Amino acid sequence: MTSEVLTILEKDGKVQKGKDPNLSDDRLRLLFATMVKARILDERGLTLQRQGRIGFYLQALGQEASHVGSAAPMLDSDWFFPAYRQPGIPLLRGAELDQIVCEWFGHQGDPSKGRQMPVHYSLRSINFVSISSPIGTQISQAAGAAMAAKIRKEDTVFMTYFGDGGTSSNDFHAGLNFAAVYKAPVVFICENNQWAISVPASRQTGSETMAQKAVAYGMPGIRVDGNDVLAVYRVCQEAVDRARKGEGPTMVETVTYRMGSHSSSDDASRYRDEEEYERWKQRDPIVRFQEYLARRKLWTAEWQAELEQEFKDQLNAAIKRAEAAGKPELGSMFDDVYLKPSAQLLAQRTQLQSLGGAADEEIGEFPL
Amino acid sequence: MTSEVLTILEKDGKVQKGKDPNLSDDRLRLLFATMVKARILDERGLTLQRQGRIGFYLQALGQEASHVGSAAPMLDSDWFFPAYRQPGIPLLRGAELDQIVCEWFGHQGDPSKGRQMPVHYSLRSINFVSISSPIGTQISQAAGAAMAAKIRKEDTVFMTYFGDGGTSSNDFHAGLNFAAVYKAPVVFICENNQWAISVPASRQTGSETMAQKAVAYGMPGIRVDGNDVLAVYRVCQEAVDRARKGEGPTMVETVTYRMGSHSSSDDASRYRDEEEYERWKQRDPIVRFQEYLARRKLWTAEWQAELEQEFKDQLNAAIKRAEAAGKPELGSMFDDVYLKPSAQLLAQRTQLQSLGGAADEEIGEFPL
Amino acid sequence: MANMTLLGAVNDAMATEMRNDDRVVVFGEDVGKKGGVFGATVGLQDEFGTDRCFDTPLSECGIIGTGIGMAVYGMRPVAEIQFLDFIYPAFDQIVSEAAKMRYRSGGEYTCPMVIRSPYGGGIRGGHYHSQSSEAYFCHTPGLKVVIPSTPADAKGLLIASIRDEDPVMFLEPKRIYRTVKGEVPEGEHVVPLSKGRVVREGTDCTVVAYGAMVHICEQAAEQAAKQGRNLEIVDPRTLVPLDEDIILSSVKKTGRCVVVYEAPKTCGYGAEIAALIAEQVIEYLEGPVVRVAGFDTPFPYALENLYMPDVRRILEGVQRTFTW
Amino acid sequence: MANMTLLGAVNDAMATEMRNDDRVVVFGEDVGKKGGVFGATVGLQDEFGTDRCFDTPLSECGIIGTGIGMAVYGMRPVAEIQFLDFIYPAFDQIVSEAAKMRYRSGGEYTCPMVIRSPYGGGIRGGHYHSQSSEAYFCHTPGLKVVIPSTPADAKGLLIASIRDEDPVMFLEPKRIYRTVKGEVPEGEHVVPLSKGRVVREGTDCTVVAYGAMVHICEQAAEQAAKQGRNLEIVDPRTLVPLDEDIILSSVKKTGRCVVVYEAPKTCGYGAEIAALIAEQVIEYLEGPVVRVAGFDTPFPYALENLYMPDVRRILEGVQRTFTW
Ligand SMILES: Cc1ncc(C[n+]2csc(CCOP(=O)(O)OP(=O)(O)O)c2C)c(N)n1
Ligand SMILES: Cc1ncc(C[n+]2csc(CCOP(=O)(O)OP(=O)(O)O)c2C)c(N)n1
Ligand SMILES: [Mg+2]
Ligand SMILES: [Mg+2]
Repeated sequence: MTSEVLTILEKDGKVQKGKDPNLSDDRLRLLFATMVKARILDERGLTLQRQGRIGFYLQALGQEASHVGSAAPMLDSDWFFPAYRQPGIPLLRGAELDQIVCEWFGHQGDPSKGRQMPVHYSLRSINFVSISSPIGTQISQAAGAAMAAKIRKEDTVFMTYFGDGGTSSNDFHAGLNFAAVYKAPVVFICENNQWAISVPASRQTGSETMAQKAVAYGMPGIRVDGNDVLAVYRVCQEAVDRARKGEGPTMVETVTYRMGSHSSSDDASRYRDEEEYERWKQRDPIVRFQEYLARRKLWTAEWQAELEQEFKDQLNAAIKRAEAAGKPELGSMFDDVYLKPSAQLLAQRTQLQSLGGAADEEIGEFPL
Repeated sequence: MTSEVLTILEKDGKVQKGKDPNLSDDRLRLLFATMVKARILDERGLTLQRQGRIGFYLQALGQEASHVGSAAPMLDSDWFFPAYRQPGIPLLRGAELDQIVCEWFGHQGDPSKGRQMPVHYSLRSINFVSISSPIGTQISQAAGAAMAAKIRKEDTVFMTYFGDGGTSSNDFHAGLNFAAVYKAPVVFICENNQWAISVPASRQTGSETMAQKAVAYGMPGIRVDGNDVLAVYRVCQEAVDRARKGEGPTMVETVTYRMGSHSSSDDASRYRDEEEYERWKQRDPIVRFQEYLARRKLWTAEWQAELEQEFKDQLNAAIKRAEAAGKPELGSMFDDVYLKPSAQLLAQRTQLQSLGGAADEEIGEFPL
Repeated sequence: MANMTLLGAVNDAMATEMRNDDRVVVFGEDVGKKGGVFGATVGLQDEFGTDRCFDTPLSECGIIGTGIGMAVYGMRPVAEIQFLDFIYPAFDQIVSEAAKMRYRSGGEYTCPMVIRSPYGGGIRGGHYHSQSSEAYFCHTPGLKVVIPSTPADAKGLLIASIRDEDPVMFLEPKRIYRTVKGEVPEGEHVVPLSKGRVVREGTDCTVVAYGAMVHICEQAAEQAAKQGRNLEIVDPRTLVPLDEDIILSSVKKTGRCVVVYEAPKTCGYGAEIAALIAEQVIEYLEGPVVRVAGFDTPFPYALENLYMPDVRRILEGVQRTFTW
Repeated sequence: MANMTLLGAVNDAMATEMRNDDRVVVFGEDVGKKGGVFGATVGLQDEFGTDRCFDTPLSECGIIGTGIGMAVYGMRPVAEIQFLDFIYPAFDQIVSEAAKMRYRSGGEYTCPMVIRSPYGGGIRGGHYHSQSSEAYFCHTPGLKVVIPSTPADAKGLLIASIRDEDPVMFLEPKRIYRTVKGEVPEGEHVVPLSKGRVVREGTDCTVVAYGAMVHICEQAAEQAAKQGRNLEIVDPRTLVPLDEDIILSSVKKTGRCVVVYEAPKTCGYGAEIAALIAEQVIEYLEGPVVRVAGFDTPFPYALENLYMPDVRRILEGVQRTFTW
């Protein structure tokens, strides 16, 4: 066990010798483009919230390398049990932008039919399991899905995400324990962004690192520089391979930083120092990766400007469509409780429909 | 971190040089006598269950050194949050035998008023907090009580017990985490008796030892031969001292063996080998301790026979009284839900009383 | 047909569905070699191997959390919780996750999972081995709640539950695991969910009961009959979604209703039945709707017999419906 | 007297009791420097230090488990659960431990603890920041359940809860945290538990409501009054142990009753009220007992306004009590 952090990207885009995962040029550019898009998505999301057009938003600012780098080694047939701070994964895997944006509005076109707060995606087309708010619950679910794949002798690999705060949850303990006992093909990604809303990682646990928690379960625990997309990729590629080969689970701690507030409801300046932010800004994962790419002549300012513009255009168009799509119709509220609505649900739907229209706007007078 | 196990008592009552905790003769004899009494208590308890005189029993057979040795360094003012397999602690601390035995019967004289199954004691007189059945819940409670003592600047130390199975519980994770974060004065004793009912420790967790789970919380985790009362005493004395000095929690794994079935409802022969039992029988904690005492001329067969007889007599007398004491009266069922019974409880009590007597025996005809 | 205990029928149902559908896996604490603390899973590991029937670490949270993952991935997990009293470490996974997976994902992901657990008093299990907390689950949209009272129903309802596309809490009245026997169809046997059963026809007062209480109510009905009172007993079998009609039409006929349940009275499932009646068919009532239930205390050990509804208390309840 | 929001009153109650009794400690996620996600604990860490008001790791299980330990040891812990939707990881500690500590130990050990949590819909919190699960706790003997609807009650009831010798679930209707203001006595102010309040007197129909729903019912009553229907609104304030008399005597007077609650209808707290009426005062009823509640679905996001009882639905419910 060590508290050492694997870093590959050094100052000015240099790399540590012998550690480069040697990705193809296309792959490198894809990772970069995805990180840039994720940041744009986050920017627009928060803006829409500030404009009062959507009800809530939550950014992954500064954590783009951590989640894009870890997700990249996964095959299309592999599954994610995400937390709420991995917007780059849907972008990386080519999910439809309309589905994402409709979810923000809770409007028609949202695969989850307006049932959840913004950024709680469900994207079955890319094996991205419905996000839920309760912290940690996805961890043991991912372990279980991996147990199932193993029982069925399928070689699917599972990856699940959680924060430093998430390591304190019941499901962290249960999920890692079960995964290790059954040697399930799952990779646990702890994105240690140093904060759980206002609680610093140092008050979250008495352990020096999150990775060392893996010792409790007898599984490898690896610490990696979460703002270094190459290092994250490398470590996760190894973990995914290990899982696929039947060698069991791995926990990876990506050491990173939440550069924004927790969410649109939070104001980090109430509880943390500007200075800490400034320190981490020096390690911005997009800038570091860009320097590396530039050094390898894989990046130009024009290329980036172009991909940004293209993505912004797509996004704007999607937002326009989503905003216009309107809320799900009243009756849909009673669907999907069960495969078929119960008699009770049918009666309740009829009763609500008989009142007519939405109470949404002004509440009319009910004749007594 | 090491999987080494501290042992002091070697073959034929010899001790490892320099490791003897150097207890006084009286103290040594007290520990031995307590272990012997605990075994007698367990014998009688199971017999009463087999005779159909009490409803359930659960023994600590083979684990006497583990719990008596760990509890012994605690001061009278210190607190226990026990599991259900530490009968020696009440005996060591001089709890009233009548209270213990009345609890078995659920009869008047039981401090918990016949509300729990046998062996779920509550013994406030010795700071022995009410035992509950749900596995692990005492662990975070002990951490909390220790946090409270620290906040109040009192120097009470807390000790809590759980099994190998208990390490998988939610409260193990939460309790150790909180204790470490707040540096609370608590000692966590994991009695690893190799089995959780029919599930072996090797299927309970992927970790090689239970002690290494302490690493996850940044606290010391120590492994000790749980059938060696001197080794257990020594390790726990250090842990208690550390807690009292404000240096925070410790987890101790006592490596021991459940020599009987899980409880009177279980039959271990269905799922485990006789041979394993025979191996552990060679390490019987009472025999090993006796050899040591004999070597030091602190033990004679007559002394043991005498103390056994004396305890059996006391126990028989207590059983006689307890059996005769009878069930708690009907109305008491409604007490202690709250400090004062609610209007609803009063009404329910009246209603039940108006039906008269106990439905216990034959149910009479109710006039319509 | 075979004569079986309720416990045997539960075992038979699992074996039948495991033969029938290789997505079905059974797991929980001590369900493997030991065959469960009550023996409900005896023989399953031998027949289906350790991949299909396996022991878990001591974590209900993990049992249900991993079970949900299996279900989402396409299995048909059947999880055993050793006693219903010990289900609470998994409560978050059940109410926040299993119950809401289909809804919150707009139907993209589903959770066809059965959670089996022995529940209820009557075995001298005391404080923590006797509780009846069905109402918690009944108040959780997205869950179905099923409680059998006979061996044939136990088998047929459990098979239906395993085949259901949604999560089902299958609660087994442990008090009658071995005491109630009956004929059970061999092989495939399905009793549809959300259909109640009239246990005994009668004209004077409807008694709604489920689980072990059905049998106590039958005793009460026999005694009442001797005194000229004709009770109709209705067993909903599926508590949620409820077969309201079978209850409402019985009450319309008798004009009276007693609901019997072991759980603490306040906010128990019987409150739902009473509320339903008060809302839907109050105009037919000729007396108060009476609840005969456990008291509003934790479950006691020594006085268990007094705590649980017995014939006396049921008859007294019936009597109250006649005297307002 | 000071004019305060309900949120301010909650804060004031804690500060008052912390000054008054040094056994009172306040803890939970983000309650320290940040002062809580809603601001309920703002200023407490500054005034009382990090020993008396402190942040915890992200574990509700740990918050309640350690809180119980503190209470057993003699403190007066006040634990904040950030949203009631997130309380379930601690459900085992609450229902198996806090609720049963006094009973199972024969009174040797007690658990005088307050668990505060914002609950309910109306803030666009969606699926997991809006639920009303009071019924789970009401069905758990050993717990008390308190829900204020005004700033003065919030302060007085919270102080009474902290002083109570038993565990209290103190649920705060977050929808009206800032929207409802009122005069609140300064310093010591105690509103006794288990005493309801007649919010508005009326003669035609009793409306039972608590939390945010009280205010929607007041709007409904005003509208009804314009149409000549005189509603009596009763707020039980303490759900368990309930002040039955205040409800029963109101229903005896009006002969009609509607119960309004945000939670899913089935097995919700309103079922208890309806059952109570059907059992105790059915002979006074002139119409069905109607429940106006959330639907039997998980809490939706986009259609939240339709999910929660509104004036329309309340009036429709009142209307049903007149037309059977
Ligand atoms: C069980 C539970 N408790 C509390 C919350 C409220 N909450 C939402 S996010 C959060 C902090 C999470 O921190 P971390 O796990 O580090 O993830 P991060 O937000 O930093 O990515 C909290 C306390 C919740 N969602 N679920
Ligand atoms: C939460 C919970 N789940 C299941 C049980 C049933 N049960 C009682 S004891 C036991 C095994 C405990 O094993 P361990 O923790 O190793 O303690 P030991 O009995 O070996 O001393 C189980 C599964 C329980 N009491 N509580
Ligand atoms: Mg974080
Ligand atoms: Mg054990």
